[in-house]
Amino acid sequence: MISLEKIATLIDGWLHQHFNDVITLLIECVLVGVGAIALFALLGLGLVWMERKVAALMQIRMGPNRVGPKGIFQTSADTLKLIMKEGLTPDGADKLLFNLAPVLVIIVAMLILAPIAFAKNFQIWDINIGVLYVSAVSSMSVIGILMAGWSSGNKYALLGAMRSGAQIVSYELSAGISVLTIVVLTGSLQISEIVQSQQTGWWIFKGHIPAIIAFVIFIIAATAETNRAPFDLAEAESELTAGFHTEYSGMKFALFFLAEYINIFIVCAIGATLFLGGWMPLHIGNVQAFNHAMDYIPSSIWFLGKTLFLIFVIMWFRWTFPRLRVDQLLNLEWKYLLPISLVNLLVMTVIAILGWHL
Amino acid sequence: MFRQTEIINQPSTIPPSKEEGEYLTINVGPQHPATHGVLHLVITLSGETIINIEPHLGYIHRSIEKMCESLSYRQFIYVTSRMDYLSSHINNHACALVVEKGLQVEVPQRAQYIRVIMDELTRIASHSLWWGAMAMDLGAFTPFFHAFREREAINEIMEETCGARLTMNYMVPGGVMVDLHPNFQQKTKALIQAYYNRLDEWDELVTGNIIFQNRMKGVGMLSAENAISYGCTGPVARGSGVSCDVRKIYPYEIYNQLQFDEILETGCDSLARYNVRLKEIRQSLKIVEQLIDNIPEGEFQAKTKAVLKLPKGEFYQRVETARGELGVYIVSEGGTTPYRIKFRSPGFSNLSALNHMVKGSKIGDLIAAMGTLDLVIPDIDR
Amino acid sequence: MFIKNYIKEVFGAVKSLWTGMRMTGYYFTHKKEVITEQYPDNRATLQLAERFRGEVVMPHDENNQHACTGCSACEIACPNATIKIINKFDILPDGKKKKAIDKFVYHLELCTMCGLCVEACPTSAIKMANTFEHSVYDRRQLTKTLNQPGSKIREGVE
Amino acid sequence: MTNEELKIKLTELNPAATFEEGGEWLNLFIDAADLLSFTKTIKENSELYFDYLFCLTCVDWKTHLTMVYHFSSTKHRHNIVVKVKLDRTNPEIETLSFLWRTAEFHEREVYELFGVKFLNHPDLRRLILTDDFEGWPLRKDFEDPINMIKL
Repeated sequence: MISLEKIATLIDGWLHQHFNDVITLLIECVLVGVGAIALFALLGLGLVWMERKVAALMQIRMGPNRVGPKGIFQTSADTLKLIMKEGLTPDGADKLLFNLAPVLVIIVAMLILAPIAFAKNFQIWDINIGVLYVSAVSSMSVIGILMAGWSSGNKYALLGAMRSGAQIVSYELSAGISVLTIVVLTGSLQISEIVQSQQTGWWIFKGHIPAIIAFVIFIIAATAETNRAPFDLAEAESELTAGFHTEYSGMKFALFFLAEYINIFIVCAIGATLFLGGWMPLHIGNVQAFNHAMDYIPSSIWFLGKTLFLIFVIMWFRWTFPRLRVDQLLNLEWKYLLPISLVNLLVMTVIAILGWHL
Repeated sequence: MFRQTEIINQPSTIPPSKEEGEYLTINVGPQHPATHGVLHLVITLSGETIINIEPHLGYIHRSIEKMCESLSYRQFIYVTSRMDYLSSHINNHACALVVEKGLQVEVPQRAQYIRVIMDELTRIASHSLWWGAMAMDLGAFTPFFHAFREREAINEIMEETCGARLTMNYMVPGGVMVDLHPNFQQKTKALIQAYYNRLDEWDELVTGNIIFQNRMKGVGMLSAENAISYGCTGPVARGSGVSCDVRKIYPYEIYNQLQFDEILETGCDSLARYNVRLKEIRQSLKIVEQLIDNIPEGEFQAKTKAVLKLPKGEFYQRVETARGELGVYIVSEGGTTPYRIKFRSPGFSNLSALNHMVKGSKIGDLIAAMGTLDLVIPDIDR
Repeated sequence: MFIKNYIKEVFGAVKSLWTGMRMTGYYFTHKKEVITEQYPDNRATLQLAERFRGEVVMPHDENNQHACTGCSACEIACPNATIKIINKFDILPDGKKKKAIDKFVYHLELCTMCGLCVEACPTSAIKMANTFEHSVYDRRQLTKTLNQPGSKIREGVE
Repeated sequence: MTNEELKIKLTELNPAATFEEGGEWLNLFIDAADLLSFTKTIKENSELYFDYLFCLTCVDWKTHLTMVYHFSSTKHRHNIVVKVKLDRTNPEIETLSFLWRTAEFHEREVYELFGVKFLNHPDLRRLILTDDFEGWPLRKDFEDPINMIKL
């Protein structure tokens, strides 16, 4: 059976045969970079198409259906259009920051890709503080948004950026704490170990109620962190026209757009890794036949399936709920999510100490 | 004649700015997703808090009042479809009524029934569209499409009978232009049944939603006294507990024979106005249900002269549109065209209360409050 | 007590959100609810209301005859000066002159489809057709002459 | 109250008012100087209680302008029409926007379409037209050769 792990080992082996260590590392870096960018492009196109289809069906429409079968090339055509468009920079804008902001946002999104385990033993960088790294880097994307909003010289953009700043900074907390509940269970920050610890069952199943609560809070916080409806206050279409990217056009706008979807993918991948066992197949107790059948499905499919499911849930939120107001958004965080997740963490620690989770 | 510059005062409502840059001035509109048209609001903000709102109108002012002065009493009705295009039947109805009042024409029973049914269907369609747009203003896109599906069914019924979907021009002085389409009754009955189910769906999707409730509760407060003082009518005033349904108070056509309730809510906030409209849809469905099986046979149009001449005098007719009280004031000099015509449009007065309603609240509240005003800009601009 | 209310509030909120999600979830899984009409593709099956007011036409019968007497009632009834009737005088065999239309000019670009001209017509010579695809590349094409070349008024229509 | 009762009551309040017959509602003409005090009385008098100004407009009679105020009572459900004749060259009248807030917008509209100057109005600027617009469009003698097409 071909798996991503084997391909990676093969390439690695072949390179080691032909080159020395330094050159191998360099070539591997380039390959990973190219791979990451290709994944980005594919994800962006795929997720946008998926979002449009999900939205369309919920809104009793058909969605894209003109370019290619079921309209799957619609997003490629849109990208082409965006590339051809003129990238305007307004006169009143701070030119350097204005052009830097979308790049920064996309770089941040790219960085978080590093510790994610896409399949069994297939990871760009299995850093031993993986979870910490993810939460540290992901909070940097707010800088890009603030930069975009401030440098546009547009009041709508500024308001959107300020909202986004307040929002992401506060939702980092509950997202971090709900991640911490799982870290307490596993006793490790390393992504590969967290996945390994779920071999006997996913945390959402064997972590008792606190894990479920942590999962729900994580999903809510993840939605907020990615600026998705119902927390899309930074964009707030009906209030601030387009929020922080009001002044962006062409490819610069596309970068923001792409970053949004990459961020969704990443937070959902983290969620899948922490709560749904990453690439671990679904096992039910001692039903051997079922477990074997599940093992037969490649680990990358498991990972992607779980991530896509979470992405679908987030899209489902977006196309169902109205937007919160800015003060309600902060109320939700400080009055509900944060206290609940703190208590939840406490309960989880007790569970972990008592060893009920094993 | 005095010069303009003398009378351009500084607006007293804007508090003097403490320092340069203390307040942020934002133009919402004329192109903005939440204004549903070309409304231009100049908002003064302190952070996210609204200090003052100043509407700038006129982007689609077509001077309908002036145009009507050169149109005959048959012709001017069609223009009024273009004022409040979501309740064009009711606008046309008001004009037909005022001309009939002047001519002292007795409208046949059948025509009265048809007119009332059409009015109520228009009201349902208008409130449906409003519901979708309201949810979209608050960031939920899906209800918009659901609302349009429902409205589409009404539009199709209209199209079949009146020959147009939006600007019907179906009412003529003395009755209606053509008789009902043979399918009309059957289709309308099917529509009513479907609508009750749809309304339950709407409640599930939007009304009960905790986010929605929180966005609407306590937002855009308008007390009963202020509602009267600002001349608010329709669901806006009824959400503040002011009884102002023209259909009940000054009944026209056959409204005094019908069983329906005037919806009053005492919440004074956006949620109250929202509830008024949703309940009004149910009342309108009830009215149509009462009438649809009992349309009397007979003429659908009274005999009128080819050239209509209103006697010298003044005529005023008010009707209840989906947005509130529409008044048509005609001053006639005895000729074939009105000497002066004034449309007292509900949206214009309702808009004037906006500043009072949202002062001191957040930008998000402005959208929620403006949405429940159900502004149709051509109605305001005329 | 406070804790109880708090928990109740949270559960109420989650329940209300779930109700909404169930509704959209229903539509997501039921593709038959889709109501999109693929307009240019479904031209063949498109059903238009017969009364739909799309443009003014003057029906001619098989002998290339219409019912327009040229009385200008429609021209007067029109609020936008959409219709312009140019009359001529036919010389009848007995030497009398008879008024007839030379040209019935109809400006589609000015027309608001109010239907007042059809109402006003005493001989039902014009009617509203339910065509709706009026877009052309040159606005001059929107000015139409409704009576066909060589057409005559039908016998017996006064 | 019926029109007759209203007429008696209103004559008491303002003996100078003249009545016009024929309309659906009671029409009365009062003097421009009396407007503010008179409307204040009819708003606050508990028997009359005209708390709702539902229409405010102006008519250009070529020789003079007439301000037309339609009042209604949300308590007693009776209506009156108050009219005030104004000089055409320099029309000036007290604003009612302190009694009825709705008058603020309606008066701005009347101001820019008829050129009636409302004294003490809090914010008398143009509402619909551009600030540099010349002329009063709804007056009968207004001509605009570019935008007005005579049919």
